[in-house]
Amino acid sequence: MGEILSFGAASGQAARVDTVFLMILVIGGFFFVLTQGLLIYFAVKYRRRRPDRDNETPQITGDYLLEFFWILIPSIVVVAIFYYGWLVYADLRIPPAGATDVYVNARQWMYEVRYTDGRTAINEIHVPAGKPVRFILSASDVLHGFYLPDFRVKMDMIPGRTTTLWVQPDRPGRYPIYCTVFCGAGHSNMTANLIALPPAEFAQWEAGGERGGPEGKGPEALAARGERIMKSAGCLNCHAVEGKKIGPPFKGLFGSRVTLEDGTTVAADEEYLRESITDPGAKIVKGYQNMMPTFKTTLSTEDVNGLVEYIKGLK
Amino acid sequence: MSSPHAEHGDPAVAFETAKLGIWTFLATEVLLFGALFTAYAVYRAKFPALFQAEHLKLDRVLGTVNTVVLITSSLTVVLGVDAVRKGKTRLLQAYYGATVLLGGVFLCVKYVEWTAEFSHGVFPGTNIFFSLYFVMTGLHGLHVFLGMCVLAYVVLLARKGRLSENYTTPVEMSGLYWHFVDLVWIYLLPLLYLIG
Amino acid sequence: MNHGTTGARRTYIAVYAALVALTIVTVSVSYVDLGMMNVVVALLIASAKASLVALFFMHLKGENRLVWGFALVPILFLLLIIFGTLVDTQLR
Amino acid sequence: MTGNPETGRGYLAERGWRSWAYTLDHKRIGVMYLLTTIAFFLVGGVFALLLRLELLSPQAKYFSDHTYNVFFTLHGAMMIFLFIIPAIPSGLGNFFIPMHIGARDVAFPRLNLASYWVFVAGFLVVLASLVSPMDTGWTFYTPYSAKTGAAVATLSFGIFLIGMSSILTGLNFIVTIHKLRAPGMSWHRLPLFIWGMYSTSIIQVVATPVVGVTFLLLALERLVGVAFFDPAKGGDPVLFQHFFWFYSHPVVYVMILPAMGIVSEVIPVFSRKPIFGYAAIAYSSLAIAFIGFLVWGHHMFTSAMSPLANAIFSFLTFFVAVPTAVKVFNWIATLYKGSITFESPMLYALTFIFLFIIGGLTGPFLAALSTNVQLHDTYFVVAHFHYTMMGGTVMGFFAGLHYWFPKMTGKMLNEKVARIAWALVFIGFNVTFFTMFIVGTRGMPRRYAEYVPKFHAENVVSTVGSAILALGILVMMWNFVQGLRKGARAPGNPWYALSLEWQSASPPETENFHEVPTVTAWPYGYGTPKGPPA
Repeated sequence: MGEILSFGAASGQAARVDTVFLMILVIGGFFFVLTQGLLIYFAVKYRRRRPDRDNETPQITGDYLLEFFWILIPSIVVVAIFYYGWLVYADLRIPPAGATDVYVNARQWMYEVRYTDGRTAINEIHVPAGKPVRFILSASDVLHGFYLPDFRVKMDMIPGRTTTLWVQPDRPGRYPIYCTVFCGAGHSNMTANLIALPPAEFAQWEAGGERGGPEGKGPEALAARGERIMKSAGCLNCHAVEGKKIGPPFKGLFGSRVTLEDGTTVAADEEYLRESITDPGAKIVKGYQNMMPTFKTTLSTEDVNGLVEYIKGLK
Repeated sequence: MSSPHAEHGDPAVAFETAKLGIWTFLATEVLLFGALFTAYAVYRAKFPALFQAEHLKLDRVLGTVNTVVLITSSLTVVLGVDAVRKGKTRLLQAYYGATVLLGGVFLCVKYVEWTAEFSHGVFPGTNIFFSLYFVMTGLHGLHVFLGMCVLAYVVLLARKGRLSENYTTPVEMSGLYWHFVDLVWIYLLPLLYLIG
Repeated sequence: MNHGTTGARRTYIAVYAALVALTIVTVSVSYVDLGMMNVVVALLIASAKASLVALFFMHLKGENRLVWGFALVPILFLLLIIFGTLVDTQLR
Repeated sequence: MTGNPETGRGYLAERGWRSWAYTLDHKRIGVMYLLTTIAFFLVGGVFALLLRLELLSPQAKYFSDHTYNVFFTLHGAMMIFLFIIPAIPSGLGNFFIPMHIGARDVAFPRLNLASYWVFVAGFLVVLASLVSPMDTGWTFYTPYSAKTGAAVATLSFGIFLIGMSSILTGLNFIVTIHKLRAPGMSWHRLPLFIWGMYSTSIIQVVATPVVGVTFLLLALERLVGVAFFDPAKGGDPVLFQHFFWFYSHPVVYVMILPAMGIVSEVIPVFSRKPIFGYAAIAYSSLAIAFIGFLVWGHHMFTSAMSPLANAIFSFLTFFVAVPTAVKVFNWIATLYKGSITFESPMLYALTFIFLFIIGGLTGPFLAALSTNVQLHDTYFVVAHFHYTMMGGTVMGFFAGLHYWFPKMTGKMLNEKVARIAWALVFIGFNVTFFTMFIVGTRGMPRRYAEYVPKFHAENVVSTVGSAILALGILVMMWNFVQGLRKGARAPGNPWYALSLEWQSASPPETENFHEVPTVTAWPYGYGTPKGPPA
């Protein structure tokens, strides 16, 4: 039974989703037995036994008290289900502090993985078990999905936007990732694996040579790439790391709340940083002019991710 | 082609039925344009600067002229309805004929605007603002064109002597449609030309 | 009858004059920078014009409740789609 | 009470294709709709069987992945746009709305005929799109639908036309129900089928234009590159989903409400009891139609909507459950102390309730945010959808077909064959779709041509079920054909029902009634106040 209901959650969060599932299953089961039981019981009990006698039924046309209660009780039940469903969901959306960030970009039909130290991989994500990991999701061509059934979570990957999702694998293991938004001929083969390693093995893998070390000819760390792009793309002509220039400063920006010109505030997360680079006019910070050009076509997704990662480091 | 049930016994009931029909139809039209107004609201909130910059490329004077043209056409329509209610079908033909002409003027002005925009290298795919502009005014223009056809048909009916103070249904129904088209433009003018 | 319709004609022409006047006002206001108020003013004027057209030209003023219902219900759904969508796009 | 003894050919008397193609008779238009939509039901069913065939093995075996994708797109698009949306409203609704309210025809007969031919034009355009068949799923999500090589613009235009036909039909029905009721037919004497159809028509009129514009914009994006949904130009692909679901969520109520109406007609007739809680059933139809407009966002919980939007849409979604539950309780209460017989219409009506309860009770899993995130886009959704739409709407449609077959054709069906077909459909349906709940909970995503071997067993069971289901439907169709050819003459009122359509001949005359009836009571006056009559 456990296997059938896919219990064996891979994280504490998944187990909490399962409790919501179970709660709805029990409530649903109760109403199932009640309604189907009465349906079948009435159908059998009140079947016509004497074909010749026709109109022998009482003229019951309603009962206001009964109807009032069967409007009231479902209303209360559904509000309760909503509340628990929402509570668990709301908790699940907030990642714990200290999560490892992994950038995942989807294209037809693969997942391109980039770690913050610059290493890349296709369709395989190595993470340490027992620690939270946060995926920063983007897509190059069409909508894709990022579904981890063992963790009971999924998130769409949307071109032109950045979405996030986090999990914390309790145990080492190999967990499948499926694409859930139809994306063309290769949709059903667009799968990947989340490989959670025991901390020691993970350290070994991280240091291991098969993917090239962080120095030398190996790939550049994302933040380093961002620092390079920041100089070469001319960001620092108008922005300073610290202190107001033509544009707002970067230090301490990530994770803060930014006040916009119309008085509203937004959280400076990955999506905000990405949008401010590719579509600078969308959110104007209070006290600044809308004059930055878009870097949508000049910078690649990698470059933008690098900048985001670099700015995140400027605490 | 006989229609055994097409006519309702009581002309007053038939008129009320037709009126309810046309109002229901207008309800669908509200939502047809409604989707575009929603897109407008979403993108204007998202790209205020773009809308501010791009709407200045439109010709505010021509937009205003067209508004007056369309309002005038609404007046001629309502005077036409008034005429047929009094049984003055010749007057109705004059008023509805004038409306068709005004509709034509509206479309000509629209044509001038679009040509100018195309020649400035502005196309429906240029950016969100112009996508909205061309689709909204295009769909509205299509409605104006269809309205002109319907009104011309009503003039034809009047010429054939089919209309009288006892049978005004086609006149009133087409009139309601025309006013609705005018009503949509009343919102398009400020949204596209004035506040962008 | 005759008197009534002459009165009606007079009303139509008055409404027409009001519509043209409001058009002139809204276009003139658009040259003045009022910040966010430009949108509000423009939409208020447009709604005033639309109400005039609906009430007098479309004769909604003299209609029964049923027709009023048919005229107002779609507006409810229009507001629904606009605000339902904005709740997402504005608060992402 | 026992109906008109006449046994002529009624409205079917005139022969020749012109008598059909140019007809303004709502009954003939209804019959044309029924035949057309049933044909599409069968074609869509064949696609479903091909899908199940391919899923017998985890790896692609019979078709390429692309072909599979085309099949599920065509299955979805045909079943939704060409069968289930028009079948009950335009088919049975056209035939029975005027008869139920004691009218001679709908308010605008010419518009009615036009709407049928617009529908035909629509499906011809849809057929034309098969030169480069669609592979996007019936949801047409951008940007994939804007990029794929398939004939998206053509199909969009076809569906635009079908939507137009749907709007015209809805408009016609709203005005008909308002203006053409027989003398004495007050709102609270309307049959509940009419309440369902009225609510459905409102949705058709208000929601369909939105999807019409959406498809227009999609076609324009492909043709002239407008930027509405194109992320490269600042457009928002999620806005497409908002527009699409603003229509496509309420439209499931376009499908289910008339079916609920049919069930509300059939249950009292075969229980010989007045419907329990008439007003609650009638107004819950309107409530479902209205609340249905407030919940479209629940299709987008994983589309990165704002947290507030997620919470609001989740909260409101749960309130669809209340009026739906009220209906189910009322139907069950109607059975209480009845005198129930189990002819095929009743069997399908009870099956509707049985399956719809399962469909309904699996709804909260998808309405609650945390479980939705888990189950979204898995086979759980496929199962839930088919339990409500096939187990609900289609069973209601079958109930209606069996119930009104004698009235429409003047022939009786073979009851024994009908019951065999019913048993096969019931078993096949549950075997096919209940397994999908399990495989979905275990994490199998939908729209997968190939899948990992751990889902193999469920898929085999499901395919076996689909074969049984298909066999049941074949037997049913055969029974219809046999009934038409050799069925016994139907009396005017074989089920001893009280609603107005049964007070005409079978099949009805072109004019429906010799005299427009004057209504003095509601149509559910079964039973006696004090128990058995003397």
